[in-house]
Amino acid sequence: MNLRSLVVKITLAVVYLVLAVWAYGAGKGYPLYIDNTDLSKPTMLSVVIDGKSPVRVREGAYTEIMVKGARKHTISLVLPSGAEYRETFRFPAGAQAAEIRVPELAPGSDPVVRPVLPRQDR
Amino acid sequence: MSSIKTFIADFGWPRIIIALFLLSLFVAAPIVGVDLGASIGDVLNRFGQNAIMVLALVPMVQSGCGLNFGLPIGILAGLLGSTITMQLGLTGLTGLLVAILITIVFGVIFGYLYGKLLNNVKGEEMTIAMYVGFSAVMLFSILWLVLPFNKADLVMGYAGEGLRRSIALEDYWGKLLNNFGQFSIGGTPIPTGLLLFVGLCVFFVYVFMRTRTGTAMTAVGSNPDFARASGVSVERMRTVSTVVSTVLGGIGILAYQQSFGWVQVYDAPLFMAFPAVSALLIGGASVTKASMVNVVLGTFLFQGILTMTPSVINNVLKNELSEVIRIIVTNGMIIYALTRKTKVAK
Amino acid sequence: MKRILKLAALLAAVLLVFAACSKGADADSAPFHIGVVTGSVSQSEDDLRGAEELIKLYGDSKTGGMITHLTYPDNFMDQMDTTISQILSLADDAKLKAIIVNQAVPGTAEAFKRVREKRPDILLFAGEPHEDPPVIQEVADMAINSDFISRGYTIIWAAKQMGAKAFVHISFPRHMSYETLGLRRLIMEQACTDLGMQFIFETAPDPTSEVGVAGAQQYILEKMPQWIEKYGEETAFFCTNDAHTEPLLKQLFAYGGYFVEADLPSPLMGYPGALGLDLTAEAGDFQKILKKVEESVVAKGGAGRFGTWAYSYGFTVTAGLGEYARRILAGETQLGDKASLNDSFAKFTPGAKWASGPYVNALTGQQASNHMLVFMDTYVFGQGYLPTTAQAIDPKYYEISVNN
Amino acid sequence: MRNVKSFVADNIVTLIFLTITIIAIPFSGLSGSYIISNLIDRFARSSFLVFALILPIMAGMGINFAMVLGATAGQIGLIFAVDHNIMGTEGLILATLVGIPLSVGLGWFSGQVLNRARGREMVTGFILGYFMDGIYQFFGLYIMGWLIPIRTAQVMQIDGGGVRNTLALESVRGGLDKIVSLKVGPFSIPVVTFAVIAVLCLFIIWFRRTKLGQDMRAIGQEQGISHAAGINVDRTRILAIVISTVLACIGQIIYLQNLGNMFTYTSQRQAGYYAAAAILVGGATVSKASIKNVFIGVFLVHALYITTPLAGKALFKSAMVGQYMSDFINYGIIASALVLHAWKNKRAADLARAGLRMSAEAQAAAGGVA
Repeated sequence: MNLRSLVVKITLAVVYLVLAVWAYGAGKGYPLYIDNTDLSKPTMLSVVIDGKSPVRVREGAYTEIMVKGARKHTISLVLPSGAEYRETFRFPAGAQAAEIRVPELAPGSDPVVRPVLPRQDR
Repeated sequence: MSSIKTFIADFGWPRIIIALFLLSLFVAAPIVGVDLGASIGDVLNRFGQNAIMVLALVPMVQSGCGLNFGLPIGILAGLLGSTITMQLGLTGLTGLLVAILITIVFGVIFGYLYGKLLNNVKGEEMTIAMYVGFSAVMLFSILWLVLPFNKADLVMGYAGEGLRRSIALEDYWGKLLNNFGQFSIGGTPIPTGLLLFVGLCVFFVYVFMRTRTGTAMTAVGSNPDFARASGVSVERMRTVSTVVSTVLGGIGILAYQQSFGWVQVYDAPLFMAFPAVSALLIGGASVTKASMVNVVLGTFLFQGILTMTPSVINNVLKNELSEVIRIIVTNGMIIYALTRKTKVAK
Repeated sequence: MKRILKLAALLAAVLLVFAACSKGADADSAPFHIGVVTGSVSQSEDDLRGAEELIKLYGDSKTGGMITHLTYPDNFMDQMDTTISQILSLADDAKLKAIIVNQAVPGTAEAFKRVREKRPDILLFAGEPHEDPPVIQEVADMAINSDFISRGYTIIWAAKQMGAKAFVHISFPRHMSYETLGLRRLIMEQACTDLGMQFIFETAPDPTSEVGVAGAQQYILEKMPQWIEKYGEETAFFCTNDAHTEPLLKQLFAYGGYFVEADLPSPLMGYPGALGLDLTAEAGDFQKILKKVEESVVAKGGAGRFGTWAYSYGFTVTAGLGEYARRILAGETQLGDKASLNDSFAKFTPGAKWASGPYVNALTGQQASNHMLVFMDTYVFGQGYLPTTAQAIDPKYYEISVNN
Repeated sequence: MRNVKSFVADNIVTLIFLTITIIAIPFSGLSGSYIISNLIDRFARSSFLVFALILPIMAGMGINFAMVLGATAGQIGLIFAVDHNIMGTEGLILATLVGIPLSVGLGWFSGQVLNRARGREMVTGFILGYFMDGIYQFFGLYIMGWLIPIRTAQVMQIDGGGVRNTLALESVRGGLDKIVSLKVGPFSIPVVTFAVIAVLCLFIIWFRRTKLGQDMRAIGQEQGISHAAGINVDRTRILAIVISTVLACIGQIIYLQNLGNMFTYTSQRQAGYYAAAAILVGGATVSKASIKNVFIGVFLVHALYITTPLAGKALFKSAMVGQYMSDFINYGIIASALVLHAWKNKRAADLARAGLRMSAEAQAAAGGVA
């Protein structure tokens, strides 16, 4: 009886710990910045990440979107003109944050995702 | 030695700790640059402001109705008293007396109904009283808006109807009691009139508790079956105690207002029962037993801490710790009292 | 089990019956509706009066007009649920095309998000948002704040002009955790240093805590004489909470000291209560209100020591945003037209000088196109306007940030 | 006929509020689809919290207003998850993992306190909630940021001390609701949330049949006899409170992930207050509660909350009166439910006593002194 309850307790503790470690790892969020601060060709766009509801990025804005987990993500940027840019990316190893610059979007090519430092650390 | 032990047991550790804490605040005040004279004046003033509302709890505790968390009902009677008097345009002593009169009338009506209600919910009085109080305050919030008050300095300036959130008493009877015979000792203003008024009320309740009705009330509280057997109507005594408590609550808010300088309506009375309850319990009362000493001592200790902590602690730490301490002390005391083993066997 | 079914069936039937009949819309002449959400009279009267002004101009939607007015609860810090569902309930009206929330208390951003998910066609305006600027900028079509950055400097500047040597800032933790208020405090502190004044921070109880408004005001009443004695009569006082304003003014009249302007300035803010004024005859006319308040302040010996804005900030924001929304919906202008926004505000404040500019994020330096900061000249009773809007403000104040 | 009468008497509270709702709906002018979609949303959001009240009622401890402590634990868990940038469902799981040990501790503490306050559990629990406010503020404002470092600027207060007053839960918003969202006509149904609630219902049904569940019901009936029968009364009561507190912790996390925003120092206060209103309106009493009561109560209470401000506004032609009106009804619900229940109890007791006396008199009359 004593042994059984001990085993149960240990199992419970292990499950608890494993679950916590998994949640911490898989749920960790990384910021992705959309740099729309260049006002020479002002445009608003909406950003969809992993099929979630779209985030509006206004002209002149430098918007931070949190992205869950260091795994593969799909991003799509839609301009009011209807032009759409899609890209599948993975947070580069060791990178804590990434950035996409709107002026660099060129028709026909994929948007560039480059690793940067998180904003607070800059 | 043993006498000290029994004294401590009687007095209770929490009270001793709180008294020592207050004492240390008084000692520390001049060191950290707080004006001690003015602070003592504030404490006395606040004591006077709040004592009657604490006193209002006693009859119901004695008659076994528990702590009157429904105190806002009495306060609403007092608010009606002062606003109606102000609407009539009565000022000065006449105004205050009429306000007291009106308060008594409403207090008796409200108290009677409230008492009848509590008689039907024996055993759950405190929880129910709390919620009945809350809902009464919200109901009156609507009334303050729609009742036909129209005196210019009472109603909201812009629309000309609906009471203001706070109404200045300055031109009516603001500070009337405070200023009566006020004098200063070494920079400490003594609000003589207010203290006398409080003394009068305490004396009244003291005498009342010793009349036939008063003793019967206590009997009902300590042993209802025995009281019933000796021909006392439990229901009636409980109702009487509720009426007295409600009226006193109303008079208490009148004393509070005249010193505070404003009449405050809408949701202001919502939480006023909590400091009063807490003060009574700090004074050494239990859920079933309370005396005049408990009232006076408790109000002084509680208001003393409330007044002194922010000024002293803020001067030392420069932060908001005092607010947190206040919440913990207030509610901690109530819990302590509620969890104390009561000697009265049930 | 039977009972559950019975009750459930009854409930469902009731819901359906009323679902069917409650939409019996009467002859409604207004082409669109505008929802306005403000605090109640007891919490923030000015904001609410602005909504009433709109109703006076454009009619209540219940009687064929344009405006639907709702209030959020007094204790909005406890009841975010209610705030959200109040705002959301406006979106139920298919004719409703704009929502204005002034003040945009916490929960507004979430409510806006939900409205947007359901009804992307609705214009969402926030007045004096309590939530952090990036949060509200993300969801609102237009947000208006009183210019907490410029005023951080100009209030100190005005205090110095009036003759103050020290500046006491009264607030409490909840307010200091708002980015707008916390940042302004830092700027004020810096401005005091630059202008050679002493800056003092004092804490007073939060009126939304359980001490309530009464306890908070009591504290100010008691403390003011001591503070004035401690810091001297040549001290200007400022508080971030509306409820603190009235006792503060009352004690300033009694014991001396200066008051530049309230956090949300208005001739109605604190003065009528502190002076016991009857403004029934002047209702709705801010020029007359200002005059009456001024007479009374001067009579109490407060000339040159007390200031305000000539028009109520809260009133103007509610009414001005409402007017702006109406113009957009009526096709007279379009969203983002700054001139029209200014014009909408000016409609309610004839003759006043406003300064306005976009919100600039101190961290990234970006300008927000949908977040405007506005402020007005300070009006000193018994003395006239101080040209606060004409002051050149050192750019370094815009670079002070809360996160370092 | 008699059946109807006893049905009315048994469900008086529920029926009264059903009537008010029926009256309020047309006045509010809201459309049926709005009310229903809002009800679905609110049901998913808050019913878990209401379930937390069932066990203490079973154990005869009345409404556990001290469930606020559990809600606080849940909020601390969420602060942790948000501060460490753990997003979505994983963030909620982590918050729960942090919250559960805390709520077990807090539940044990409040169980101890409530055991010392026998007969006054409800009011003690209520004050305990306020007391916890103080401790929690001390924790959030002084311990956090000092002993426990805060990593994210979004969580930290501007002056660097403690946790902010309003916390945006954007990163975990909808972490449960939006895993699978079923669209039915104009309504979207958060399937996983409902699944979690269903699992909880099954748990409660199962729990009632366990030894512990049986013990609790026995204690709820009569403590003295249970004690004589060898049940450890104190321990069982504490367990009821601990489970209730843990459920409140999870419930609060579910509630806040739906709301997407948190008032760090006040959100928890609402938990006990809404839940108590709901379960009472649903027909539960302070001594008897079932799953049915929760479902009916949550629907009715929220239908009221949705409609009364607008109905009050329409009736009184003033937005403010509408707001006060709904506040009045909010508090009034709990007050009148408690009153009606206590009154019913008293009548039953009076009847029983009268019956007893009559039978005693009848006996005396029949038997005589002989």
